[in-house]
This record gives sequence, structure tokens and C-alpha cells, in this order.
Amino acid sequence: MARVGVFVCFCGANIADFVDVPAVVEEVKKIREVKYAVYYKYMCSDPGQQIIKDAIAQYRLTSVVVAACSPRMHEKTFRRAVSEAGLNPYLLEIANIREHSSWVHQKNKKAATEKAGDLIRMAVAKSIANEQLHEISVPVTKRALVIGGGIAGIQAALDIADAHIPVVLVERSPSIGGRMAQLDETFPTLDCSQCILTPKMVDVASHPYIELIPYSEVIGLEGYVGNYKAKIKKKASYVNFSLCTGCGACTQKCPVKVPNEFNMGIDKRKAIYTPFPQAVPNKPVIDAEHCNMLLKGKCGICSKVCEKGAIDYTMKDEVIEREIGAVVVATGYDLWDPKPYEEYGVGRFKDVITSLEFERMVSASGPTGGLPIRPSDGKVPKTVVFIKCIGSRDEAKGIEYCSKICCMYTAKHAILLHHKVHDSRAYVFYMDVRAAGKGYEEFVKRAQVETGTTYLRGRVSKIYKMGDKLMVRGEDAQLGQVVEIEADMVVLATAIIPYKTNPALARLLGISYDKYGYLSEAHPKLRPVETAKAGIFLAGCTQAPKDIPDTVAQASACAAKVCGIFSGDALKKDPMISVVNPDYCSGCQNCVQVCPYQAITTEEIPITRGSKETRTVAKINEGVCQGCGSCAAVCRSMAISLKGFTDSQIINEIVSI
Amino acid sequence: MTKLTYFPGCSAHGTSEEFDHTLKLVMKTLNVELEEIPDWNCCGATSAHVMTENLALSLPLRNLVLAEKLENNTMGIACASCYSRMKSTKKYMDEHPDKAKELTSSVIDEGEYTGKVEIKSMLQFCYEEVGVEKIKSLVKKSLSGLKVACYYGCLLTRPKGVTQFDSPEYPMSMDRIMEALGATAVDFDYKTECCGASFSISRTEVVHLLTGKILEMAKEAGADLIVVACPLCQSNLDMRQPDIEKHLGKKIGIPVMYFTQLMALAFGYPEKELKLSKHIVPVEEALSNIGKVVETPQQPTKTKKAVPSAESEAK
Amino acid sequence: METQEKEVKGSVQSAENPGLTAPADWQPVIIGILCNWCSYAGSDLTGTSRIQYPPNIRIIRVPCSSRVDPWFIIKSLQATADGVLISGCHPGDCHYIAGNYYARRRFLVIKNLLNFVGYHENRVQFSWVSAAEGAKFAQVVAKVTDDIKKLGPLHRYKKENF
Amino acid sequence: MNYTKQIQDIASKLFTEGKIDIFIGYQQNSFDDNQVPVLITDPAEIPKLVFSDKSVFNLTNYLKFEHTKNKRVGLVVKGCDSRSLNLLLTEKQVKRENLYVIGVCCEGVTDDNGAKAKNCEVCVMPDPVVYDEILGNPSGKKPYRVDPDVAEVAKMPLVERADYFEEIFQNCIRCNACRHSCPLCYCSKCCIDQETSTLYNGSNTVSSAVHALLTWSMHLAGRCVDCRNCEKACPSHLPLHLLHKQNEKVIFENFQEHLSGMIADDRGAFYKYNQKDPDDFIM
Repeated sequence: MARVGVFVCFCGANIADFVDVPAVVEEVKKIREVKYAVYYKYMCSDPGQQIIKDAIAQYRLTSVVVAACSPRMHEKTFRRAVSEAGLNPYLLEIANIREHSSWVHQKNKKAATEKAGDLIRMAVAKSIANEQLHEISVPVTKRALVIGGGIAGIQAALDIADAHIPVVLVERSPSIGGRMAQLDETFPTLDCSQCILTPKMVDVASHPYIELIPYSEVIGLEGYVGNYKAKIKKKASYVNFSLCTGCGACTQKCPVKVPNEFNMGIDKRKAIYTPFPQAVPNKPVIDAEHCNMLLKGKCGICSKVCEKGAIDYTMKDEVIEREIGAVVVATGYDLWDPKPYEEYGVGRFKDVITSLEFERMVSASGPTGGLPIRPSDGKVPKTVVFIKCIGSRDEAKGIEYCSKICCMYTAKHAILLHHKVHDSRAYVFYMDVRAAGKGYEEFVKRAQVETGTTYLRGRVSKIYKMGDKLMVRGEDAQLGQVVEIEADMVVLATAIIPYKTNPALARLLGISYDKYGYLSEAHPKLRPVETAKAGIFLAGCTQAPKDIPDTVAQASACAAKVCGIFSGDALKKDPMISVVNPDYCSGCQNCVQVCPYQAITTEEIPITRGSKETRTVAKINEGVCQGCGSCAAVCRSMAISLKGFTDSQIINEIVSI
Repeated sequence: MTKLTYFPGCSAHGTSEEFDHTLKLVMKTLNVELEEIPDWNCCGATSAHVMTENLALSLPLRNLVLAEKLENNTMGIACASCYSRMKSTKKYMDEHPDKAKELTSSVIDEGEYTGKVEIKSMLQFCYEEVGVEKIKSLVKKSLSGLKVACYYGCLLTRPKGVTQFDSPEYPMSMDRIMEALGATAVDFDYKTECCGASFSISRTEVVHLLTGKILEMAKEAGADLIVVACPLCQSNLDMRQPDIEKHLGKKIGIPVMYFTQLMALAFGYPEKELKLSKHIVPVEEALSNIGKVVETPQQPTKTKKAVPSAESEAK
Repeated sequence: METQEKEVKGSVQSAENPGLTAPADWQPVIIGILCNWCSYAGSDLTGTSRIQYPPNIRIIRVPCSSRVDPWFIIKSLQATADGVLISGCHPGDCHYIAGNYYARRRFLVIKNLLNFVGYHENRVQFSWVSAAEGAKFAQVVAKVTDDIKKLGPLHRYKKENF
Repeated sequence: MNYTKQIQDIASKLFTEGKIDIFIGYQQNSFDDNQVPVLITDPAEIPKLVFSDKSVFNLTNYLKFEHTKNKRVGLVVKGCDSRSLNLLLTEKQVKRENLYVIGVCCEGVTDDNGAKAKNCEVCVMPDPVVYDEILGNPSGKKPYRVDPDVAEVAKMPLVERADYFEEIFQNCIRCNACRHSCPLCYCSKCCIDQETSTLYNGSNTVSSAVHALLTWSMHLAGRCVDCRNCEKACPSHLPLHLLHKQNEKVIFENFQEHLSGMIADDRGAFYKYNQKDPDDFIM
């Protein structure tokens, strides 16, 4: 027989003025299971809590009901008090008679009193069905996995590793560095991208707590927060990195030329290559799709010139496993293909290029030695038109959102053009100039004033060819006129888009993604780096378009979160999660389908004790379950119950009124 | 012999008689029988939809209902404007069957609309249903040596959601057909530019400006003549040319022909069948280029410039 | 004295059993099942804002509207409730990502089924109330209470009657 | 529609080749011209097998019992039966590799009076959707139609409808034959038998019957394939299909024309969602 104690709070005048508290206590005393009922001015005060503690001992209470303010307010306080009295803290129930009665029925004391009585009756009924629950402790593997070796991944890995936590950094290309390595100078300070990035890349390579696995991809992730197991596929590089010294003899002698993706195809690289001179690790890989030896079995020059014998044509893809406790996803962004802009002659006019192509051209280490040139005839352009929002904010052809960085990098390009070609003239067609950021507006002003770049508000309607010039026709909306500019080159500020591989990666990790393919954060404002899956965090443009400062900030935030998880030997979790009664489970797996956290898997159990034959039943992963109860509601045989909100507890509440 | 429902539109019996005539010749060679919709009416063109929505929908809808009675799956439309009106109406009706029911029961007394007939422009029909390969196989007299600029105008490929045909900005279907006939289709940036047709009567100076630009650009691209698939384009580009020349103060003199005229010519019909006398800008000189050897490079803008050779420069 | 006069003045008919009536000052019992993160927080805000609403509702807290098994609704109607209100987060705002989308499907079906077998459609109502919509919660409760007062007491299939 | 010969041939071939342990089919009743299900383990009994428009029962129901679990089973399915089989496969209650399915392109079965069965009038899929071997010529998916009985009841005014159902529910004797005969009611412990459920509250009242039946129909909503085994099994001849068809109608009309068990791996309507699902009934 349950022995319930009820403690009704006056909350000063807050409750007592509108609810006849002594009458309520008398009413409650009539409930069979209630062995003790009392009221006090402030239950949450120390003497108030002492009343509860004393009563638990004196009346051997099996559960406690506090009728006071909302459980969202003081549930934790009273749980602690109950716990200190030696009772399991989850045997406490709160009847919310302040927010739900005294404050909302101030003109009807009779009804408010009656309602308070009912609310307490419900809480008493529920508490009778309460069970002892214990905080869940989940062991933690203190190693982090960072997916992606761009600036986001590099920053997160360094910050975590600096806290003496081992990091596995997986990069899909042969070198870390990512998009930032492709950039020339960075806004708004125009400091050289390579100069600030390369030291960090070297730090990663030499850090004792970082295991760098380049030219690899994560192909599987099992487990839950603190206890993940990652499968990583190391792509065959055909070069034994432990023997290779990075001398570069092979890349010089290789006869096969392939468009260089690092330079946006402006120049050629070899079939055996390091993506760029400052690559980390500075070891070449063989591109199996173009290598004559691997394709036709003829050539073998690189093997001949390699003094160390590091070339191994028989190398195969290899899958390795790492046990980890948390994941930072930092896979970066791709660029929108402007092909749908047929009216701009994309694909037909060679001198209509994208902004990243322009970026490579003006890069001192780029394919043109830092000078912008027209791809059609190799001449240096004098008049360059920059068009912003190519694909961004364009529902018809591209995507709806703003890519956030194009305004700034276009201003940067206008300045860089002026730096490289002093007698040049730049025009920028824009929809809006969005320069929110420290020093950003000033930077745009600098482009406009210092370099004399003409900013034209309006869209370009057409580009056509006149001789070897590109005629750019657009609207100057501020003048209300059509303008035509005779340009040597047109640069399209193409939108940032997520990699097409994002949805597959999200499914693999068990996290969600939005309609564009960006990975989704748990809450747009208050949990911007977490995902809905505990222990997986997002950094950089894989979550949404952002610039380098924001990316680095988010990466460091991820590192702080990861370090938080690893701060203890075990993770403590709220015990109010679902549990399966295997006797009742028939294994239909509909719960697996509706669980938003992939917290439900299946297990095989013997049909009867000791039997060899097995049947499949659902199994809740304690580490992953967040306690929403979706599974409990769809379980037809009621094999799943949500602790703290069991069917019995809720039905008790319903029938007690 | 396949049958095709034919909607000629008002101009086919007037200003674009040569289009209508050569179209019929071409279809004969392609073994397609044109079945003209009996008792067809005006499509409403640019005038109806500024009046009332119901009028703008009812006029084409009546034609669509009549077309369904002919039991051919496809209807070919000669005029680009008619094509646009009919196709937009069809799209609207297919999406709003209630409206179709309302109009067929109240305004139009010709039976129900089911939406079973597909609508294609004649250009689209030749490109999609007949195909470039078949056209190529039927050529008796190659048009090699003739350089043409294909002008599509605004309505044949736009709006994309309605026409569902070719690229809205840089279509190539007519160019491909011309190449099949042996002619050289020049790279023509103005192929979908507006000719100003709507201001044809009210503000001719707009037409002069816009059409003038198209003509100049065709000339610039090195074309001997402009090929069109729309009667309104033809009349604007051809008929207005003397006025435009006066307006610009320079001679252009580029003839404007229907793609069907050139097809008929290539299919072996004699020149007199092309009704060349209907043209304002004489075409004979342009056609005399047929058979001449094309010198390459024929055009500065078309030449392939040396690759920038970024490597050499970087080194 | 006043209340007595009112009692004399009229009575409320049960929508499903027109023969059965209750006194005019009859007060319905309404069970409200609220999700913890939006609607329960919203109802707390109603309280802190001191927005007044009719006192007939008895609130049960669940973590998510997806925890609501249609059987809870059936059970409530079998017990003392004359009406049921279920409230959760707005679509897209679910604390548990998509719980309310699943719940919404079940709600539509159970609502129609109950109406089909002879419960008035207003007996069971649903709302999306966010944690910021304290005023909306009061409006919703006022509307539901008003609706159910008009329907009169629920008699059919009550445990004590059948 | 008579496939007796073909089914007997296939069954004996399966036994000869050792592919199955049990064959589930239909046999002639001994006292009238109706048929009952038969489970054959001995090939000598094959001549018992018949199939005609009297083969009304959904045999997939027999896959949930102990003597067919984890055995290799050959069975005959019509269109609706195959849909429930599809769901059983999706819900992992049977293993596909254990089954040899003879799918019959159904031309409609008859009721006790020899008239076309009422569920066949509104059948959406007469052809089997899962099978190893097919008999007859597929006639394709049929357009969905609202059940005429549901439409008629829905037209009644509220009070009349309530009275109508009250009479139905009063006649329920709580024997649970409906549950027992339903192929999709395979739970190892049904909710209405559990103490926590308190649906019955140990009582045998109309109230508990109503709530049990409503809960039951909610558990089948978006899953029921309208085979009407339940109705055939009901000793009180309750029109149980009204509940299922009502739910089916709401689900079809609102949730992207969902129909149960039509596609492999398609779970019931409650185990997926669409952001554009109706929202206007919620304040």
C-alpha cells in the first residue's frame, strides 16, 4: 500500500489568496493513500524542505506530492530534498496549483480551490505508479573524430587536442587545408590566406594528440555518445607514405596531364600529384582514374624515379576502425554550377568565369602567377564586371538563401583586381550589399572609394559578344536605366551549396539535414553546434554558409562541447527514457521507424528460456534515447513504456478526477 | 502517313502566306498530313488578355475543344503567338479542371474539354517528332555555304514552365535543323531577344530600336540571312527593315526567311515555290551563297583562340 | 440566490443524448494533455502573465505530443471527461524533431473515428501552443470550455452508465 | 475462378521437391458449399485442396500461430491477402525465404448467399502484390472508392449515428474472435489483455467493449487491408468493417492516398509523416 505525503505551498499570497489551501489539505486527507498532508508558507524554503524530509522519515512515505508552482520551476529542488531524506528522487510528483490554478482563476476562489484539489488528486494518483529511477551512467571513450580537414576541422582538432584529448582527423582529399587553402587573401584584412593557414596545418601534422588520416572517408558510425565506433576507408594512394620523402621526382616525371581541380581546372596537374605545394601531408598520391600504369599496365615511370621505392601499384583500399566518443562534422561546402545562366553565356563564353576561378588566378601561387587573364586569349582584362547572387537568392534557377560571403569576397576581388592590374576598372552588379561583420562595411567602402569600383544596383539581363568584348547589359535600378558595359571579363559570384554527399553522410551518422542538404543543428538559436544526436557536432559550412571567422568560432565551440563530454569518466543522463518489455514485444519494429534518434535497434532473444530458437525484439539504447515517448505511443502491445510517463501513470491521472 | 492537327492562325492566310505554303510542302515530303481544325477562331493573341481573363481563356479553349474532335494526339501550330496562347491555356485548364468545365458549359458550346491533345509549335514538331536525322536523310539539295542566324523570338521557348521545349535562353533546335540541311548556323547571342512586336503599331520607335539591334547583331555574327519560325518575327524583322535602316542611318539588308522555306528548298522544291516575292528585303543574293565554299575562319568571334596557356605564362 | 434562479431558468442538453439534461450551471470536466516543451511551458506563461481562463481544465504533462496514445483520449472519455484538449508544439518546432508530425496523423484519424461512432466533433480538440503563446493558451481553453458547455455532459459509454 | 487443379499440382510439386513443411489452403466444408482453411503437412492430403470463389478467408492469419512459425510454408493468397502478407513481411513477422506464395488474381469471392462479397465491391487491388507464382490474369489496381456503408452511416445525424453504434456495441460479447482472426493482430500480448491497459477493467461492460474496439481499430488504422476475416469470425455479426473503412477513408484522403500493404517495406500510415499533412483541424 502506497503511503503518500502531500505538501501544499502558500507561495506567500500567490496561492493562498486565491485557493483555500487549508480546505484543500482537508480534502486531500480523504484520499485513501494519503498518510500525511500539510501546508506551509514557502515549501521551497529550507524550513519548508525540512518539513518534507521530516515527514518522509516519520510517516514512512513511499512517495511525495508537492503542490506548489510549476514543475518546470522547482522540480529539481524538491527532488533533491526528497533524495536527501533517503527517498528515490523520482518518487516525487508536483501538482502545479500556482500557474495552473491560483494565478489563472483569481476571480473564482471556489473553482480554483476545487481545481487545486483535483490537480493534487491527479498527482497523488500518478505518484502511486511512480517507480524508483536511477540516473544513467554512460562510459566514455575519450577520443574525438573530426570529419573534414578544412579550416573548421583543423581548428576543432587543434582545440580538442590542446586539451590533451586524442583526435582522429579524417580528410577525403590528399591534403588538409580545404577551401581556405585555395584562397588568395582574406577579407576584411587582406591577410594572405596561406600565411595564416599553413602554420595551423603544420601544427595538425606534428601534434602528438592528432592522428591525421588523409585521402580517407568515414563510411560507418555505430554506437552512441561516448561510445561510437567509426569505420574509415583509406583510399589506395599507391604511395607508401612511410617511405616517401616528398621529394617530388615522381610528379615531375609523370607524363600524364589532368585538369587541376585545386586550380579550378585552369592548369594541369600530373596523374601522380600533391594538390598544392604547401600540402600536409606533403606526399603525392596516384590518381587511379588517369594513371597509365593502373589503367593500361604501361608506364611505371614514377616507380623507376622513386629512389625510396615508395610507389606500390598493388595497393588496395583499406578499412580501419577507431573507437571514439564524439564527432565533429566539418565537411565544408561546394560551389553552385552556374550553367542555368544561359543568358550570361556560361559555357559558351570562356571569359565568363566563376569567382573561385578568379581567386585562383589572383593567387600568387596560382596557375597564372597572380595575374588575372582572359581564358580566351590570355590577355590581361582591363574592364571586369562582377555579378553577385549567382544562384543565391534565386528561386527560379538556384537556391532561395543568401550565401552570406559573396558580398564580401566580391569587394575583395574588386580590390585585388585593382592591386594586380592598376589601370583596370571594376563594376559590381548587386542586389544588396550585405556587409554585417566587424570591419566589413568599411571594407566594402574601401573597394568603392579606394579602388573606384562602380557598384550598380540591379541584375544583369544578358551578356553577348561584340568582337572580343563581352557586352554586359543590366539595369541600374537606382537610375532606372538600362546600362551596357563593354567588359573584358565577367566574374560570377556563385552560391555556396552543401556537398551532394551530405545527405548520405547524414544518414550514415544518423543526423538530419535540411531541404538543401545542409546538416541540421539541434536548435537554430540555443544549440547551434549540436545535432539532434548526442555527441555529434557541426562546424563550418556543412551547417550553413558562413565566413572564416564564424567558421573558426563554431569549430572552437564544437571543441568546447567535445571537451565537456570528456570532462568526466562517465556521462550522466536523465533516467526518464523508454524501456522495452521483451516478453510483450513482437518485433514489428514500428518503433524503430518513428524514433527520431535511431535509439532503437533490435536484438535476438531465446523464444523461451534456454531455447536455441530466437526471436527479434526491440532494444532501446540508453545512451541515445532522449525520452520523447514516440515509441511508447506507437507500440500496440504496450511493450515499450516511457519511464516517468508510463501508461499506468498517465491513466492513473486520467481516472483519478 | 501520319496525321497532324493543324492550327494555322490568322497570319497564315495573310502576311505569312509563304510560311503556310512552304510548311505544307515540307509536311508533304515528311509524309505528314495536316488536318486543319474546322471552324477555328482567333487565339486572342495579345489583345484578349488585357480585356478579361475569361475571354483570353475561352478563345483558345474553343480551339482546343475543336481540336480534340479530330482524334489526333498532337496539334501543330504555325504562329508562335497562337502557340503561346494555346499552350498557356492548356496548362491552365489542366491545372484548373473546374474552370474548364465552367467555360465549356457556359461560354463555349462545343462539348467537353479533356486535355488529351498535345500542343507543339511547328518547329518543335519538326525537331521532336520528325527528328534531325530524318530531315537530314531527306535533303536533296544541301544548303552548304549558307550562313544563317536562327532567331527564335520570345514565345517559342518561353516561359519554360509552359513550353517545356528547348532552352529558354539559348535554344539550339532550329540551329540543329539548319545544320541538318547543310547550312551553317552562326553563334547568335540575340536569338531570343525581344523584337518589340507588342509596340508594333503604337510605338514603332521601340521596334526600330530593338529589332534594329537584332538585325545588326545577326549581321555582326556573319549571317547571310535570319531564319525564323514565327510570322510576327518575320514581319517585324523583314517589313520594318527599310524604316530601321532609315532610323539607324545605315544599310543592313539582311533577308528574313522561315525555316520551312529553307527546308523546302533543301528538300528539292524549286525556288519559285518559296514565294520569295513576298519578301521586302530581297533574298536572292543571300541564297546565291549556297554551294560556295565556306572559308574558315569565317568570323572573328567564332574563331578558336589559342588556349590561354596558363602554364607557359606561369612559368 | 442567483445560482438558484439560473438553475430554474434552463438546463443543458447532452449533444449525443438529447433526452439527458444537466442543470444550467453544470460545469464540464476537461482533460488537457500538454507537451512539456511548448504547450505546458505556454500554460505556465499564461499563469505568470495572470491571464484568466475558465477553471474546468485538468492538465496532464507529457514529454511530447507524440507520447499521446489515442487510447488516452478514449480512456479520458470513458472516465470523467466531457471533453479532451491535446496540445503540442507547432509543426517544425518539436523538441524531439518530428514527434508532433507523427502525432498529428493519429489525431486526425481518432478525431474522425470518434465523431463517426457518435461523439460530437468538438468533444476532442487539438491545438499547437508554443512556449511564448500564453495568451493563445487561455483563448484555446476558453474556446474548448465554451464548446463543451454547449455540448452538455457526455453520457454515452461512460463507465458508470454502460 | 477455379484453380483447384493448379494449386494441388503446385502443392504436390513443393512437397516432392521438399521445399515446404506445411501448405495452407482451402478445403470443402462437410456440411454446406462453403470452404474452410486447411493446413496440410502430409502430401497424401493434397486432394483436399480446393480453390474457387468460395475461398474467402485470408490465410495469412495462420502465419502467426506457433505451428507455422519458422516453418517453410506454402500458401495461397488473393489480392487483399497478399497485402496483409506484405505488411507481415515489413513488420518482420514472417521471413520471405520461408514462404512459397501462390498468388491468385482474384475475380472476387462470394458471401454465404452466393452474392459477390461486399469487400470485393470496393477492392482496390485484386492482383497479388507479393507472390512466387501467379495464377490468372492480373487486372490491375482499381480506383479507390469510399465504402458505401461508411458513406451511408456518415450521412446519419449525430444522435442517430450514436444510437446505431450503441446497438452494435451492445451486441459485442467480448469473445475476441475478431482479434484472433486478424492476420495483423499478432502481438504476443494484446494490449486489452494487459493489466495496465485497464481497458476492460475486468468488467464485461458495453463501455469497455467500445473502448477495446476503438483502440483495436486505431491499431489497425493504416494497416487494415479489408479482408474482413474479423467480420466473418464475429459470432454477433457486427459490421466491424465500418470502423476500419472509416479510418481507411480518412487516411487515404489525407495522407497521400495511403493504402495498406500495397508496396513492400511500406509501413502503416502512422509510422511516417508528411510536413504537408492536414493541419487545419488543430487550433
